[in-house]
Amino acid sequence: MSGEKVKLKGIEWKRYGPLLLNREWCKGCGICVAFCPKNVLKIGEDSKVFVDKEEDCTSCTLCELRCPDFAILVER
Amino acid sequence: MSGEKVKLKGIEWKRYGPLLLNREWCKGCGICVAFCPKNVLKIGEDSKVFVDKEEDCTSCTLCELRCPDFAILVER
Amino acid sequence: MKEKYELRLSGAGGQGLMLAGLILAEAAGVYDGKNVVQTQSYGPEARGGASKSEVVISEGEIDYPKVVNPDILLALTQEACDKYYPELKEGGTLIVDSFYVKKLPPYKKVVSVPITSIAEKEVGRKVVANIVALGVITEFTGVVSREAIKEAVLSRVPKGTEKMNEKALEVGFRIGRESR
Amino acid sequence: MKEKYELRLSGAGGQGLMLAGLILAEAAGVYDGKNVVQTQSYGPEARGGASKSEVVISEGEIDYPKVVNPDILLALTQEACDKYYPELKEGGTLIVDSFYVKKLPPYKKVVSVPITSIAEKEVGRKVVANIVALGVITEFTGVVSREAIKEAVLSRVPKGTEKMNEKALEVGFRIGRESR
Amino acid sequence: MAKSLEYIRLDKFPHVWCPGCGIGIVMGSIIRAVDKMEINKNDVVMVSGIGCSGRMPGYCDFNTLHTTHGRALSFATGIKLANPKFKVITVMGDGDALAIGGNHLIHAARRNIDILAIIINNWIYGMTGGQYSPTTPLGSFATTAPYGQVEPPFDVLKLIKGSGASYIARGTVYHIRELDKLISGGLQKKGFAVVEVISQCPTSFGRRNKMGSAVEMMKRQKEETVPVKKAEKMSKEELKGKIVRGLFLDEERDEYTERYEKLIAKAKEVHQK
Amino acid sequence: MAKSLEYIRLDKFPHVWCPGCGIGIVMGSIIRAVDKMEINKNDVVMVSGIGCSGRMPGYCDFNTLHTTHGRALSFATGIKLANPKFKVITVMGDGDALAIGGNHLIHAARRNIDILAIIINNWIYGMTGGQYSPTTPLGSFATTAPYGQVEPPFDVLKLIKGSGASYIARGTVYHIRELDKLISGGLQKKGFAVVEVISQCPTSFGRRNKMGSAVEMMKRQKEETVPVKKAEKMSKEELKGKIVRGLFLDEERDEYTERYEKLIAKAKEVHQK
Amino acid sequence: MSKARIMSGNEAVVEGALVAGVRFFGGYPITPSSEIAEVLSRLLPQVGGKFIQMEDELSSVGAIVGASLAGIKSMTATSGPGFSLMQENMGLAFMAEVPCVIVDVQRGGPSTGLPTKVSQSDVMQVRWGRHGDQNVIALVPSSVRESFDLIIDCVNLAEEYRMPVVLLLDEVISHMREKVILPEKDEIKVIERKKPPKGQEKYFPYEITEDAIPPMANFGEGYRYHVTGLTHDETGFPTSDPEKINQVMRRLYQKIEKHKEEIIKVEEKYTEDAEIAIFAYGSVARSAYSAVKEAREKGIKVGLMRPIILWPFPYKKVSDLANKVKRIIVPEMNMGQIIAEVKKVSFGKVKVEGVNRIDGELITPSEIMAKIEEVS
Amino acid sequence: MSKARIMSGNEAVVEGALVAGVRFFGGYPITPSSEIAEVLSRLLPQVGGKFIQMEDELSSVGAIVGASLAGIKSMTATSGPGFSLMQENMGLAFMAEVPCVIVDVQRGGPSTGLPTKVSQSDVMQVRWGRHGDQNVIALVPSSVRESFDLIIDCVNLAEEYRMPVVLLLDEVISHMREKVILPEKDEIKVIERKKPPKGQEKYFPYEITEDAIPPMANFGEGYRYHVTGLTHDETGFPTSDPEKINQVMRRLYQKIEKHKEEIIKVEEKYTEDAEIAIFAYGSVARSAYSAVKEAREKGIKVGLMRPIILWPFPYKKVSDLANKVKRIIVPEMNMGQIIAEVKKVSFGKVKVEGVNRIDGELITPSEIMAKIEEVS
Ligand SMILES: Cc1ncc(C[n+]2csc(CCOP(=O)(O)OP(=O)(O)O)c2C)c(N)n1
Ligand SMILES: Cc1ncc(C[n+]2csc(CCOP(=O)(O)OP(=O)(O)O)c2C)c(N)n1
Ligand code: SF4
Ligand code: SF4
Ligand code: SF4
Ligand code: SF4
Ligand code: SF4
Ligand code: SF4
Ligand SMILES: [Mg+2]
Ligand SMILES: [Mg+2]
Repeated sequence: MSGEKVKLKGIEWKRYGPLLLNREWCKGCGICVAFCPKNVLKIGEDSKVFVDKEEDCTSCTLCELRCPDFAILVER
Repeated sequence: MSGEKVKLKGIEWKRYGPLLLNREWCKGCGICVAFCPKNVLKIGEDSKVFVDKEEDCTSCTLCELRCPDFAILVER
Repeated sequence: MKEKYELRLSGAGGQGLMLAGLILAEAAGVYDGKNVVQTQSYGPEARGGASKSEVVISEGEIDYPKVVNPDILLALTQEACDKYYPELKEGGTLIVDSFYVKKLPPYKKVVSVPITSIAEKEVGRKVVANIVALGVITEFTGVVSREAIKEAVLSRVPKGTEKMNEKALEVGFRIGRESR
Repeated sequence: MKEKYELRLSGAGGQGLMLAGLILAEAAGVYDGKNVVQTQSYGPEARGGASKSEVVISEGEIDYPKVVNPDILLALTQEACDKYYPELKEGGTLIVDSFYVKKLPPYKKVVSVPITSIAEKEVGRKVVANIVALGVITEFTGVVSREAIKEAVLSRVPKGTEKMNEKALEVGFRIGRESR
Repeated sequence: MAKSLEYIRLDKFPHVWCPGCGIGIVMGSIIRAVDKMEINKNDVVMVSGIGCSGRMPGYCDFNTLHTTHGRALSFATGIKLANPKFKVITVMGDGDALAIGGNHLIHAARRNIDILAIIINNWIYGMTGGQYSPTTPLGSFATTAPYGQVEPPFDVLKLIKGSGASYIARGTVYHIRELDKLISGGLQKKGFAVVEVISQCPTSFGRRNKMGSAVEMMKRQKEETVPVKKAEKMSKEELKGKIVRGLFLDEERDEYTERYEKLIAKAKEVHQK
Repeated sequence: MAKSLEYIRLDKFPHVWCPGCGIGIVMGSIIRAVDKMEINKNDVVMVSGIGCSGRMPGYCDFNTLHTTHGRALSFATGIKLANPKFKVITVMGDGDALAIGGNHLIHAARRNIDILAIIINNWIYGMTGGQYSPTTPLGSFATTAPYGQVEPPFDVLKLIKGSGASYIARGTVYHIRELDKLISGGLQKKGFAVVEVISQCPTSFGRRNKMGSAVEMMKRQKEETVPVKKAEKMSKEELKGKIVRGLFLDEERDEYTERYEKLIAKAKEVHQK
Repeated sequence: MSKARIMSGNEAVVEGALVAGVRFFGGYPITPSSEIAEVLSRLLPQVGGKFIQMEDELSSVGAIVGASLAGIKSMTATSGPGFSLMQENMGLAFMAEVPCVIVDVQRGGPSTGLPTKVSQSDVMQVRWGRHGDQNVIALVPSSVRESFDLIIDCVNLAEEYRMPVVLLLDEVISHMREKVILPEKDEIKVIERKKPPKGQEKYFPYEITEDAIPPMANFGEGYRYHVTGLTHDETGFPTSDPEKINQVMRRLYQKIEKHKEEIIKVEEKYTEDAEIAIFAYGSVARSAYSAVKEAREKGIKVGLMRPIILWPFPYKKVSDLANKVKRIIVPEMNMGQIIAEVKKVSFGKVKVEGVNRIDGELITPSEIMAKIEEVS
Repeated sequence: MSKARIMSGNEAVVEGALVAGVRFFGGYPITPSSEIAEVLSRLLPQVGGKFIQMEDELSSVGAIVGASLAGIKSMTATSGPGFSLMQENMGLAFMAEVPCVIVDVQRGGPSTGLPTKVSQSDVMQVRWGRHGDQNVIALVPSSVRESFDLIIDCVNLAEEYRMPVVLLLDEVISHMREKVILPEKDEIKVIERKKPPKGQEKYFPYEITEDAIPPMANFGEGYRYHVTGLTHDETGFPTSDPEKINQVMRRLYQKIEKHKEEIIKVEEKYTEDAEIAIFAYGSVARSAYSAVKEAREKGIKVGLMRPIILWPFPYKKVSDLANKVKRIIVPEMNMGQIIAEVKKVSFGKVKVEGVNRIDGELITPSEIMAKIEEVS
């Protein structure tokens, strides 16, 4: 159910496995992409994050911790 | 010639051996008196310094160095 | 040519609109010998990109320096287009970058060209989109002369990038001509 | 008694004139029930002793709070005497401490008493000279009542020194009487 | 960890900071520290000065106060002393805390008042477009240092150590788990706690100093810092060009508002007599 | 040593300071330092803030400037940078230098600008009648500390060490020959030099703290201080209640105005191209 | 019954502040205001209040604004040089609408000037000392007793109007000791800030209310709002939307415009039939009153108008006065600051003349008398 | 021949300052003034000058005053919040009579306000922002070219009158880029401070001279004099003798009073036959001029009076204007500050009305036009 819409606190998120993305908030800085130990994330054509290899995600939360824009949440 | 008047830079001083006093400037704090190693100085009735034992003075200059009012000079 | 032209270059921070405005002003003022005033708006404190740069070009004195109803509106983003289009002067020209502006307003005098993608494709760098845009404006509206804008561009761009920018300008001229 | 009295207590910093002024004000205002204003002057910033303290005592309202021409001038130093004597009101009373003031002005109404030496001799402490002076003023001029000044002194001096100060006041009363 | 969202003023998002700016990362870390301590949001006051970092309180669902440039700690001091029940956090930029606000910083440290002071050090005045700050490294470029900086920078932690304070730490936004620990430790400390956070400003500092993207700048944080434990074993030579990070001081000292409560008790006693 | 008189504005004497105040002793020491270096009086600028100590420039026959409270070093910085030929001496009280002026002090130290900063520490605001200062010891009384001081004081030299500076020393007016050496060393130093001088204020501090006369207060300076060499060999216990005096730091570092001259050379080069 | 006491203006400020509920003082000593800090450092902790000597005047205002946001009535005291340093943070208090009281005891200026001597040369600074537009309230007592009364008014006005309020003393009033009988506590009205009802779903700290004064929640009471010196909308969050700015900023200004008539306070003596009017404030008003009485004895019809609240300025009252009398004399211890305000509304009606002193001495009744005789 | 350039107001300030001989800048960045510092940090060292970014605005003024005493022409630049912080040390510069220039680029206030948007709300602060009495000089350009000209005037006036002088820009003028042709160096008059002759036996730095401006020696030139912010006599040493204070302080005030007519500068357009006059300054004067032209086209007789020097205020000129016209309109980007000065001298003669904006936007010609039509 990749890309399923989820509402959290009235805000819309999209779920990809353990990951929840808010692409409205993402500014495409690439920090999450660069430092994901599993190369799960990528920056898209529209200069925003997307989940490339959902299945590789270990839920380590490093992307959430380092995203300056609170645009990624990791469910554990 | 104790107590002889001396003019230095237009200011009047009184000489007692190696010591020159400016009693106009002296505020009678007693610092010179207390810390003279030879007990040369005393505070007078009028609450100002005077030279009590001129002959004991070693010209160590400590009184000059510590007088906050520039009221004592020591000639060496 | 009219006595007075008001231009607004709008888009997002980082698209080089401030530089574009300055170049346009220099072209008109220094090289074409007209009077010119250029203003821009800033974000909180000075940081970040301004969202619009305005240029008034006139044969006569320019008093009020701001642009209220532009004769020419360049919009490099959808947001800018939506925000500023209503202020366009009647009969004015709207130039949009169709790479970013997908929803056009219901208006006749629209020049819609994929400025950014052309910049990337033909010059090899997205960042010169602003210079391409200057070419389009020059050619399409004639507010400044070709020679003037070329001189202004060359004197303002960083050393070593003159070639690339000249090319961008030429590309702009061409599209401008084609869209006329 | 007159409707209004102006007093100036003058001398050098450290002679307790501020406290004396305050006590006098309290005696007149709180205990005698008159109107009273007390002011004083300060050196650079607030540090160091002020050189004068002034008290205006009146049955009526007191507007202008300062003393221009005192009815009563207390001078505890030669400098103060020389400086302020010319401002004494015609017919006013000059009270000096003859311990410090050696050169008296050519004036009839001078009360010259060795306040400081009396304080030292009779009370044992020079510092109570200010209180002795209050006694003299009270007795000699009657600006405040004896009871009032006594209460005021007792309520203001540091705990444990009441006896000594009471004695000082009494001594002052006596000299005041003697000098009348 | 959707919990962070509970501490955010969601309707103000997305925030004003540039893409890749580290300030948002620091904000996340502070929020997790508050959450960890389970403090009631009503009891948290976040105070800032002026600067990019100064915008943080606007996004946090606490009692928030955005003051004047450099003065955050003086407002914070008033709040804390007036009502010691508050957990007070100040967020300051390097210019804010160390240039115009330097005096308040050293005095808050001296008093050892129970405030957590976060200094977001991006080596530059971000908000005003890149003038040098008292932390800008020698030789770096800034809009007011076109020939390279000639003023030596503060060693922030030395300065604070020289002033007082109970808790002193330095982290980076790259070392995020460590930063969480340092900030959380500071928040738990009773006394004045300073956490200097090295953070990237790609817009006003990185660009002018050809440091590349935010990602590149964070990689430098990794490469150019060493943990305090490791640094102790390194020679001066080896430490050259390195920044030491970690916990530098964690001391028990009497806290100011507690001292003041004792003073009140004493005064009341005197008064009753 | 009638030579001191050559440096004094004789017509302004006697000075305003109270009997026994240490400030005049410090002034003598500064004058001897200038005399020893044989600097032309026209090349000396003495700058002060506001306070009793701030009155010193009025008595010294140099170019003299009595500024606003706390700001002496900012004026001094302008003078020195504008014309580096000047030997600039600032004289500040503890309140002046460390309360309202703390920021300028740490920044001057950071820049390492060639100024000699004398801090006359009498533990109190003398001029305004005895309010506590950032050096007033815990428990001492002041007009604004009627229950005894509860704010911990700065350790001035630690603070400055944490900020920068090339030369750091502490003397007392009692140890006058030592003070002469320390001040003269500071004056000779190329770079920011701080000499903290412990000085008695019998009027506003001594009296309220029942410390007796100026003489008694100077005896304390003797008893309660230890030279830095000796202190190194003492245990923490032994050092309790003692103040260490002497030379704490004497380092060669690049001086600010010299650095700036190099910047100018570089800028001119760029310009010519 | 309270008994008579001898008390200085500075002491009266302390007593009044405590009665009005001030429980926080943050300040930095400066002559001639220091006694206010000194006495409060002793008395505040006795009633559980807090005194802190800050590192400077900038942080003093910071601290009292912080304390006020935390719900504690707070104040500071200073003199000219310190007051100049307070301007920036005072501006924040205006913008963020935080109640607090600043006492400025005027001494001779400019700069360090004449630290222990009197002046009235900060009266225009109070009005205009900060960048940006603000409407201010400043009170100016003429006696020790009035210092007591007016500091209470200051605290009340600050709380009522949610803004910083200034008590403008001068050195004479601050240091002068006078006999006073203070009122009993129950005779004194103390105003508390208007609060939002508890449990409201939404709270708008900068709401456009009818009276232009939005209710204020304290930090910690459950409404977690945002306070900023940036232009903001009614929620308190920054905005640069011209329309919203306009609304909030004009309300800020209206807060006083609207209530001007209630706020303004002057005292008049012998003005009914006066041909010459003296307009004087602070300590000078005492000399003026003395001169008025003397003149009346000589048969010259002189009256006194004394503003108790200097800002907002009583233009209307002065204008009415100018319609009645032939001359207005404005004695002040500055180069002529308030005289310009008097002239504003009496221009073309009457001649307005100043009696000015800037040498640190109180203007005497005879100087004013001389002017009266000159013009009468 | 100089060629045409496109330049911002801030850049023009830099160019002018360098031509006028400024060789020292001490400042602290703040929007919208920062470009002045930035460009000077690059250009000053190229001509051997010094740039220093100080730790705050208080020390910035300290540094430039110090540099000026050392003999170097010096300046700083700031905006409202920083300007508020500069007031105390500016007061010292007045008192000690040290030439220096302060540029205040006005942005929206109060407090942090609207950092990147325009306002004119510091105009009264310039006049009254400090404690103590001072007479000030402030210049207010309306174009980029005038920013160049007036910064030179500022430096000249500062040196001539031995005092701090303020250049009041607003955000529009500072950031706006305009085509300018700058004059050649030899067309520009540069004034140097008046110095005492060398080798005088005694030098009185605060002498009571005929023109009220005593000559100024630089530090290091042999006259070892004393400079203080305390009241002082003509020697510069502190005094509290009322008579001496009076002399020196009144001279300080007279310095400008005496030369007012030479200093004051206004521009008038179409005022000869005007029935309606607009009084406008800074960027708003541009909108006003545009409206005037439009009105004239419509046959409405409108004129413009534009103060180029705002302080000392051209009361006489405004008064004359008020005698001629039927209405005066004062558009300004504040709540109505300068309008009060206009009213002072036109009271009872003509109705004076304001057009005010405080939302960060420049008043437009059409807003002024609307007002013209309303009153005509
Ligand atoms: C009194 C005052 N001076 C200057 C400014 C302008 N100003 C705003 S933020 C800032 C510095 C920002 O740098 P920093 O504190 O490091 O914060 P950052 O933006 O880098 O997070 C300055 C100088 C101001 N707002 N107020
Ligand atoms: C801006 C300002 N705030 C306060 C003062 C009042 N003031 C003058 S001197 C002083 C403190 C004096 O203490 P310190 O600096 O230690 O010098 P000392 O008199 O002890 O030598 C103060 C608070 C002032 N002059 N200016
Ligand atoms: S770190 Fe956050 S903002 Fe940056 S690209 Fe990833 S999701 Fe987007
Ligand atoms: S949780 Fe860890 S593994 Fe998964 S995307 Fe984020 S950083 Fe990569
Ligand atoms: S030390 Fe100086 S002032 Fe003190 S008693 Fe001796 S001579 Fe007099
Ligand atoms: S010179 Fe030495 S011995 Fe002689 S009086 Fe002075 S201190 Fe005593
Ligand atoms: S300018 Fe720098 S500090 Fe400010 S938001 Fe952008 S990246 Fe962050
Ligand atoms: S008050 Fe203290 S510091 Fe000031 S002169 Fe007197 S003794 Fe010295
Ligand atoms: Mg920063
Ligand atoms: Mg001190």
